[in-house]
Amino acid sequence: MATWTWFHRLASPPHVYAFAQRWTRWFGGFAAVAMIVALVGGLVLAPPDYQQKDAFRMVYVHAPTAWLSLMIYTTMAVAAAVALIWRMKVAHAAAAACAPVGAWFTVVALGTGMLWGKPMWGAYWVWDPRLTSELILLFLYLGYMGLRAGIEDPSKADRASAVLAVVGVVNVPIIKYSVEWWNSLHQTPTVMQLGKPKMDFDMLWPLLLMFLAFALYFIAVLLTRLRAELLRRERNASWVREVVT
Amino acid sequence: MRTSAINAARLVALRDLRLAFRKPSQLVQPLMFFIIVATLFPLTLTPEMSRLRDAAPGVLWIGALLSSLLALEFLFREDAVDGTLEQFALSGQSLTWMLFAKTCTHWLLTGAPLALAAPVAAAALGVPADAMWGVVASLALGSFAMSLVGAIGAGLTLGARRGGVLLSLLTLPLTVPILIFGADATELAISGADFSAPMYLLGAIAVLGVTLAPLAAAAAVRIGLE
Amino acid sequence: MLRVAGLHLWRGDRHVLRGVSFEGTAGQCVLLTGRNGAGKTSLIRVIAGLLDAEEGEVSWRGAPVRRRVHDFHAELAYLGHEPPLKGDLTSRENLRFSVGIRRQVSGEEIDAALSRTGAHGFADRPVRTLSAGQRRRVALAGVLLANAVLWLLDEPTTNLDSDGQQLVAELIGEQLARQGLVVAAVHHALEVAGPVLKLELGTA
Amino acid sequence: MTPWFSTLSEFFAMSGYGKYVWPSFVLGFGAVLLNAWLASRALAEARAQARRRLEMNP
Repeated sequence: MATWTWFHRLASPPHVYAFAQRWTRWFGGFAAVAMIVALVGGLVLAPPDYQQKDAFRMVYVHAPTAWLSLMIYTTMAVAAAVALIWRMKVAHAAAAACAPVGAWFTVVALGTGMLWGKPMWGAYWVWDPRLTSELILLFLYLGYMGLRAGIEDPSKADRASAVLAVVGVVNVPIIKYSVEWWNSLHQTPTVMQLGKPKMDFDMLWPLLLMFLAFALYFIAVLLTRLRAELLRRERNASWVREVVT
Repeated sequence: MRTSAINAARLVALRDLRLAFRKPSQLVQPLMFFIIVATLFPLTLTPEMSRLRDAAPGVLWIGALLSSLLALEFLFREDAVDGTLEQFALSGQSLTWMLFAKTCTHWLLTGAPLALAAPVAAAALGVPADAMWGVVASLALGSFAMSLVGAIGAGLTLGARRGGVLLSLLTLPLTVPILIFGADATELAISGADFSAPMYLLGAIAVLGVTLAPLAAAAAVRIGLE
Repeated sequence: MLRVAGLHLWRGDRHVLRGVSFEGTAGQCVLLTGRNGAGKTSLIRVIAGLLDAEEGEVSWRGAPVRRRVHDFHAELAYLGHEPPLKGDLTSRENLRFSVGIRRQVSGEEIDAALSRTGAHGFADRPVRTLSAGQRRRVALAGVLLANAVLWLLDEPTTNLDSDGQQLVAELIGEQLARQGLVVAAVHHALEVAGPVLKLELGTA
Repeated sequence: MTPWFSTLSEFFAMSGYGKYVWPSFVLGFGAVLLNAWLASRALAEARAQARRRLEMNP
């Protein structure tokens, strides 16, 4: 059936490799341009927040990385589910490619969150629900990567970690809710507010552009890592000979 | 005549019960561990009962979590080594049901005794006698949910080297909601308040665990058997 | 009855099964031979559904196994390298549980099977006190009790004395006479009464 | 579209929050560059490895 050909192509490593090879530079290029424009917009053009002054500018790095860390986990879990259901090797490779990037950006979201927290709360670490959830997300990534590293047989490691990713993504909303509940019981409401309820357009557009830039950037990195994974996994296949010589 | 799924699950549970009573040391050890951890806390914290009482929910729940992780390592490992799990997988019965039966039995043998022994540890931490019912109930429900989540981890680490540490690494973040609601229920019980709200949430997690965890555990065990 | 078509299996970089195909009919014994590492165990595990092959298909009674795996397993008895027995239970208890999860089984049936495999003398001793050969006899009783059409046996004569090896050959012969199908991986020659298909692995 | 800051030193000071703002941007975009580099290195290594394999058994 014609409508299914794209799906079959998605399952074919040489096709995906060629696709990634063709498109990585486009995604990467647009991501770089968007990132620079958004940086200028956020750091130079946007007015400071009336409460937080220029400290609010950290939103342009903290929010996109925090969002990305969660988005990568979701992408990983979706890839894992697809891989499990349709026994698709490319999807396993994609899930494997997601994990290290996601873990890195979770660390960055935590780090920028702490740097933002110091001037706002007076301490680097406060048991704020968002920071706490982010920390647990980091543990989820570490568990995933630990399982992958702990199983020698690559095909077993693929499928076991895929099950874990799916279980983890079911758990993420529950963790988020429970942490918020826990926080509301134990903590006085946080003083951190993101500017006025309605953000100024001058503040908003660099943020939205930054989200877009990070999404494009992630796609570019994912495609590159995916190519590396495919080469390693398909080393005995004949198409590898053509693409590396 | 082919055995029904329920009867197969019942037999799995009966076999595990019989095996456990032939080798009781494996049952007693996690329980001892829990009691010792809980009673060592005053030595590191303070002998002052009022301050210990504040720390009691945390101590009890961390102790229960660690001891249940300790026990979970043995949930599937022996059966994987001696070929019992292969036998389950090839029995023509639903592996999900049989693993669910195993997990429930495991809880009956580790989690339930732990909840029943908790008043001893709780009393040592200055928890008043009126609160014991809440302590037992919250730990019983919470340890059941932990067993279900842990069964997934135990299945996933079957194929791994040094599965024990890995099992903790995988399972701990997944148990965060159980820990939060459970410790909250215990805390409310100790302070004499109504602890039904966190218990409902804990129950909701257990129900979700009952429906999803055995499926995931069965998928994990199948992968581990290869 | 059992059709294996074009199985390919890789373990890492090793191409273990290279297009294995054969067909087994009722009343036939398929003997898998080949040196160590030729893929005998892997093939048996692929047929049983414990291992997924990258390519190829296993069909039972004309339908792919994957589609109705529970029904296939209900007609299958599998005996791997290690007899699946619990050391702390007696032979009788072991069989009552392991056969019980498949079908309803009476004590008399278990006694008869244990007698047939020469394991009656130690039926009530904990399995951990038995020798490897004695365990193998208990496990063979388990295979008998499964009432399965298809037997998958991986080195069934391991640890058995010459009497025991004779017993395995007889049991297989009886299974063939019942119009069953046996697929067995063997190291040593096994004299089976009945039609035998020999399949040497690792030569292709 | 006018810059908010009138002098460069004002820009670096970030109304006194410079010591938090700048490290967080360095951390964030450092990780962006690092991950891009790590990914391209992984690809280069995988390609080199595949090429070596092909040379060994053509």
